Amino acid sequence: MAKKRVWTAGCAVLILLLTCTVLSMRVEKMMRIEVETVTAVKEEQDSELAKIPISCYNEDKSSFFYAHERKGLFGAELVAVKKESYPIDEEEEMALIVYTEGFDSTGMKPLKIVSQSSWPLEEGDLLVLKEDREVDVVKQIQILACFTAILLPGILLLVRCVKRFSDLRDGNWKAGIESFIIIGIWLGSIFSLTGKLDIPREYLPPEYILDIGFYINEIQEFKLLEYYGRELLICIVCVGFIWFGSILAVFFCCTYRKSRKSK
Amino acid sequence: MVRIKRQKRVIFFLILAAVLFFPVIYMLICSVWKGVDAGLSFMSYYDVFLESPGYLVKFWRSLGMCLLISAGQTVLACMAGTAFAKYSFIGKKIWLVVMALFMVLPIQVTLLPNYILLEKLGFLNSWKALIIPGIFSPFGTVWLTFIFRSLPNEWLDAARLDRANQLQIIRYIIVPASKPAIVTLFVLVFVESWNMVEQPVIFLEEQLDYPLSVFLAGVAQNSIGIQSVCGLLCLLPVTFFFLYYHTELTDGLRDTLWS
Amino acid sequence: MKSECKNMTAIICIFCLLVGITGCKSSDKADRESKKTLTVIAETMFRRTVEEAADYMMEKDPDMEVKIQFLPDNQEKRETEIQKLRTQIMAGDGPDVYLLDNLREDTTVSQTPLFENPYKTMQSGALASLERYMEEDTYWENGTYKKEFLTAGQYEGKQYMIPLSCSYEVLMSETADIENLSDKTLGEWLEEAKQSDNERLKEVMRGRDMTAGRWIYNAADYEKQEVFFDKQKWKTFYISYHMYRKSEWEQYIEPKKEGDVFGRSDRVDFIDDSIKAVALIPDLEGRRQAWVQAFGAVGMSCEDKESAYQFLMLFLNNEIETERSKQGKDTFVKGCIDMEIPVQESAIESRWKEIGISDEKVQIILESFREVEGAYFTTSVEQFLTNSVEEASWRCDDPNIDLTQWEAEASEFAEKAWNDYNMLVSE
Amino acid sequence: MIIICWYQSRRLEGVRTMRKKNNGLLLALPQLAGFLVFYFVPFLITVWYSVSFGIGEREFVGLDNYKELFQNEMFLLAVKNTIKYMSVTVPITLAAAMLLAAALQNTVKAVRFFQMSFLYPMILPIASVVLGVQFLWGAGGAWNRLLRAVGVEGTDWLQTPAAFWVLCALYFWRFAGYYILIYLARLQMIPKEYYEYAALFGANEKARFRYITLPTLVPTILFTLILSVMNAFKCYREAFLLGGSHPDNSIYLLQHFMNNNFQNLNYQKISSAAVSIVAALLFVTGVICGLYLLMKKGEKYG
Repeated sequence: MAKKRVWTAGCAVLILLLTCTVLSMRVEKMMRIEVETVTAVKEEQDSELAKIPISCYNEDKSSFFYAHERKGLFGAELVAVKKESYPIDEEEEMALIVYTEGFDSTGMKPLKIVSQSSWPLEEGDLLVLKEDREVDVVKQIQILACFTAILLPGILLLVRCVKRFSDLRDGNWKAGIESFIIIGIWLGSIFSLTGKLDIPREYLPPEYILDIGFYINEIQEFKLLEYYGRELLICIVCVGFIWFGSILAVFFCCTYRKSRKSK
Repeated sequence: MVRIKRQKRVIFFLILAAVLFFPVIYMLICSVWKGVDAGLSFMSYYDVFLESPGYLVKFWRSLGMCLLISAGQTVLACMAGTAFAKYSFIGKKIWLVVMALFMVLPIQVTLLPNYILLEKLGFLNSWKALIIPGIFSPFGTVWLTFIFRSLPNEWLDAARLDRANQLQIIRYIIVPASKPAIVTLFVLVFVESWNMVEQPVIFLEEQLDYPLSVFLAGVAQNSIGIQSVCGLLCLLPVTFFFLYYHTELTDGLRDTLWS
Repeated sequence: MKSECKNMTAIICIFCLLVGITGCKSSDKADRESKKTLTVIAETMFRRTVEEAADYMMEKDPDMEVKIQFLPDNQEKRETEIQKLRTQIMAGDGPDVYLLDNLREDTTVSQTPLFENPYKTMQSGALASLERYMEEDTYWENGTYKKEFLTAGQYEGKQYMIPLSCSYEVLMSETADIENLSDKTLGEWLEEAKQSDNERLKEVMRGRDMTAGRWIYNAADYEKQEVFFDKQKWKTFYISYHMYRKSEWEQYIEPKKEGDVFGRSDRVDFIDDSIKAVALIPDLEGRRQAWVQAFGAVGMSCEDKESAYQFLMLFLNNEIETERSKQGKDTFVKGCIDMEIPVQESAIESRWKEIGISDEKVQIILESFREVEGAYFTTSVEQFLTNSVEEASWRCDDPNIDLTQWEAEASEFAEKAWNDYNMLVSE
Repeated sequence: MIIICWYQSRRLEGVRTMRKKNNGLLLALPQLAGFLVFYFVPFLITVWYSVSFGIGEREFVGLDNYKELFQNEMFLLAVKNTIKYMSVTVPITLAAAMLLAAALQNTVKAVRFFQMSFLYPMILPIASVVLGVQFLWGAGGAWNRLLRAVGVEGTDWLQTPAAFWVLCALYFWRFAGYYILIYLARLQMIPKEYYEYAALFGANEKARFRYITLPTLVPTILFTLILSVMNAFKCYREAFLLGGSHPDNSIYLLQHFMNNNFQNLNYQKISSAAVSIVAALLFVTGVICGLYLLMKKGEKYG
C-alpha cells in the first residue's frame, strides 16, 4: 500500500515541477522590461562629439544602460548592461558625449542605449524592444478569465490522472498512456493560453509578479471596475459556471463508479 | 528492565535523527532566512520556481543525466558483478584488483587524460562526455561482486536445471536476492553524479549547458538562499527513491524473495 | 551448437554497441586547413593594441590567420575559462602566443591570472624557450630594451617570458633636496621623514601601507629555492611605521594646500611641472626594483614558433609604427602593450613627449627608469601582505591600540608570509 | 602466442563441470570494455605523462620526475598529513558506521525511516557547508562565543593547527551516512534464521554481533576501506574553501599539492604523484589480501 501512495506523491510533485517550468518560461517572457533604444548620433561629420537624450542617464548622471544581446536558453535575448560615462555638457534635453563612448569596446558596433524604460532598470534585467501596439483590455480579461476557468477542472483531471498513473506501475499500459496524454494537454493548454496573454509591462509589478498589493491599488487607481465592470462580471459568471460544472461532473462519475463497483 | 532499554534506544535514535536531519533543517533556514534585518522572505523560492526557467531547466538536465548514469551503471554492474562473483574467466582476480584501484584516483589526475581521450573520440561539448565515463565507472561492479559472492551457489544450479540462460538467472535469482544492495547502489551513484563539478566545467563549452551542481558549488555569498532551494530540489528524487523502495531496504531477504 | 551461435550473436551486438558509443569520430583532422593559424590569448584590456597587431600581421603575411581569444572580465566566467584553458594547455593544444597581465597586489583591481605563479609555469615546460629567435633578432642589439628585466623571465638560463610593461613607485618632490636619499634603505627613509620638513616625503612614508607587499622586493628565488624574506627586519619596520603613522595621524588636521593627502603612493606618469626631482622608493634592503605588469610568451605546443615570436615582438620593436607612418596612418602600438610604464627608453620618451611633458621632465623620468636595478613577478604572498597590512592600518587611529597589538599583528603576518613563500618555492 | 597455448592446455585438462569455463567473459564484456576505454587508457596516458617532460611533443625522461617528486619537501609533508588524516578519520568513520548499522539493523521499522537522511550530508551544497563551518568554528563563531562565556579567550580555529580536527569532523559528518547505508545494504541480506538459531544457543547480543554480523561484513569492510581512500580525496573542496590554496602546515593535504600543481600547469608532478599513490595502494591491498587469504585458510565459513 505504501508504494502506491509514494508513487502518486512522486507523480504529483513531478507534475507540479513541470507546470512550474512552463509557467516560469511565460513569466520570464512577460516580465521583460519594455525599452526604447537610441544610438549615438554624430553632430557633424568630423566632430568627435555625439548627442544622446538626457533621459538615458540615471539621476546623478554617472552612467547609462545599453541593451546587450547574448545567447540565452531559448535563442538570443537582450540584457541591460550598465556603462560608466559622464556627459560633457547638456543642451536643452540632449547630452553631449564623446563619440567613441557610444560604441562597444571593439569600437565598431554602435550601442543600443536605453532612452526610455517602463520600470527603473538594474544590471542584468531582461529587455524587449517596445513596439507600440494597441492593447485590447477586454481581450486580456477574457484570456485571464478562461485561464482561471481551466484551473480547477485541470487540477481535478490531474488528480484523476495521477491515480491512473499508479495503475501504470501495476503494468497496464493503457492507463499510463492516457495519463501521459492528460498531462500533455494540461501543459500545452497552459503554455498556449499564457502565450496569448499580452499585458503591457507598465501594468505588471516592478519585479515580483505575485505582488497582490500592486494589483489592488492599480485597480483602485485606474478605476478599472467602472470601465470594464460589465465584461468582468460576465467572465466571473462563466468561470463560476465552469467550476461548478466540473465539480458536478466529478461527483457524478464518482457515484457512478461506486455503483458499478458495488454491483 | 526492557522498558528502560527501549527508552535508551529511542533517545539514542532521536539524537541520531537530529544530527542527520540537521542539514535539511539548516538548508530550509538558509533558503528562507535573509539575514537579521530582512527577516523571512520566500523570494528565493520565487526566483527558482517562477521568475526564470534557468534553474529548473538545469534541474531537469541534471536529473536526466544522473538517472541515465545510475541506471546504466547499475545494469552493467549487475551483469559484471555476477560474472565476477559466480562465473570464472581469464584473469578475473587481476581485473578486480585493477578496478578497485582505479576507483581511488583523485579527480585532478583523471581530468586531463579523460579530456585527451574524449577529444580524440569527439565527445567534447556534448552530454556524452559526462554520461558515458560515468556509466562505466568500476564502483558499482566492485561492490556488487562483494555482495553477490555471499549468495549461495545452489540457487544458481537450481535455475540452471530449468535451462535458464545467464541473463534470466540474473533477472530472477540474483537481482531479487540482493535488492537492498542494488537500490542503495542506484541511489549512491545518483548522489555521486549529482555532485559532479569539475567534469562539466572542462568538457562543456557554454555556461548554459552546465548542470545544477556547478552552480551549487559556486561560493558566491549572495546566492546562498537560491543554492539552498536548489539543494532541497535535489533532495526530492533521493527521498522518492528511498520511500519507494522502503520495504526492500528494511525488510531484508526473507520477504522479498518468497513474496 | 545452438548456444554457441547465441553466444556469437551476443558478442557481435555488444561489440557494435561499443563501436556505436565510441565510433562517430568525425575525422575533422582530415581537411588540414591550408592557412597557417596563430592562436593568441590576451587580456581584454590589451584589446586595441592586440587587434591592431593582428591586422598588421595578417596584412604582412596573407596566408596567416590570427585568432584572438580574450579572457573575460566577469570573475565567474573568467574562472571557468581559465580552468578550461589550463586543461587544454596541458593536453597539448593550448594557444600559441600568451599576452597576459601579472597578478596585481591590490585585490579590488586584480583578477585570477592564467599563470598563478609565472616562475612555476616556466618550470612546467608549458612555454617555449626563445633564445634561438632572440639571437637572430637585431632589435636586442640596437633597441633600448632594459636588459635587467629579461632575468625575471629566465629559468635555467633559457628565456621563457619577455616582460612587456612594468611598474615602480617613486617619490616626486617639488624641492631638489632629496639627493641624499638616493642610496638609503626604506628604514632610513622613515627616520629621514621624521625630521625632514619635505611634505611630499612625509606623505609618501605615511602611505607605505598601501603597498605593504613591496616592503621587501623579490623575496624568493624560485630557481635556487631560497627565501630572502627577512622576518625580523619586516617586523621592526612594521612597528616603527605604525608608531610614525599614529603620531602623524594625531597632528594631521587637514591638507595644507590643494593636492596634499595623508598617505600617497605615486608612479612616474603622475608627473607634472611642479616636480623638481624624482627618487625611486627602496625596499628594506636598499634595493630598487620594478615589478612586471604585462608579459608575453610562446606556447610549447605551437607549430610555427617563428611567426609567434614575430607577433610577440610587434609590441616592442616599432615595425608597426614605421609601416603605418609610411601609409600616413596613426597607430596605438608604440613600443608598449598597455598604459603601464614601458620597458624601453624609446617608448617612454615617445609616450611622454606625445602627452606634452617638457623635455626636462622627460629626462627626469628616464633618469629614474635607469635607476631601476631589475624586475620581478608579483605573487599571491605580496597580495596577502598588502591587504592584511592595509586592513590593520585602518585601525591605527583609535587611541587604545598599543605596541603589543602591533607586535602580535606583525609576527602573525610575517610568519604567514614566510610560510607561504616556503610553500610556493618548494612546491 | 604463449597465452593461447597456456589457455588451450588448461581447457583440455579441465574437467567439464556444471559451469563451463570462461562463460562469464560474455557477461562482463561491456563493463570490462568500457572500463578499458574510459579508465585504463587514461591511466596509461597518466603513466606516459609521468615519465616524460614538456607539452606538445614530449621527450622521455625516465624517472627524473619521480626523483624530483620525492625530493620535494611539500610533497612529503602532504603525504605525511594525508596519512595522518586518513589514519584518524577512516577507522573512526568505518567503526562508527558499522556499529550504527548493526544497531539500526534490527530496530523498529519506523526508525528505519531515517535511513534516507543518511545521504543528506552528501547532497548539501558546498557553500552552505562552509558557511555552517565558519558559523560554528569561525573567528566570531558559536564555539568562540561559548568559550568567551566560559572565560577562555577563543581563537580563530580555522587558521590554527586545530583546523585539522575540523576537517576530520567534516569528513566524518559527510561520509558516515554513506558507509552506514553500504553496511545496512549488506546486513539486510543475512537471513533472520541465523540470528534466531544463534539465540537458541543462548548467544547474547554481543556474541551474535561477533560471530554472525562481523564475519559477513569483512569483505564489505575491505571495500569500504578502498572507498574511504577515494572519498578522502573528495573532501578537498571543503579544505580548499576553508584554508585557501596555501593553508596552515597541519592541513596541507595531497589534494592541495595536486590542486596547486594543476594551477601551475605542472602535470608531470601530479601524474608521478598519482602513479606512486596507486603503486603504494597496490602494495597495501596486496598485503591485506594476503592476510585475508591466510585468515580464510584458517577456518572455512561463509
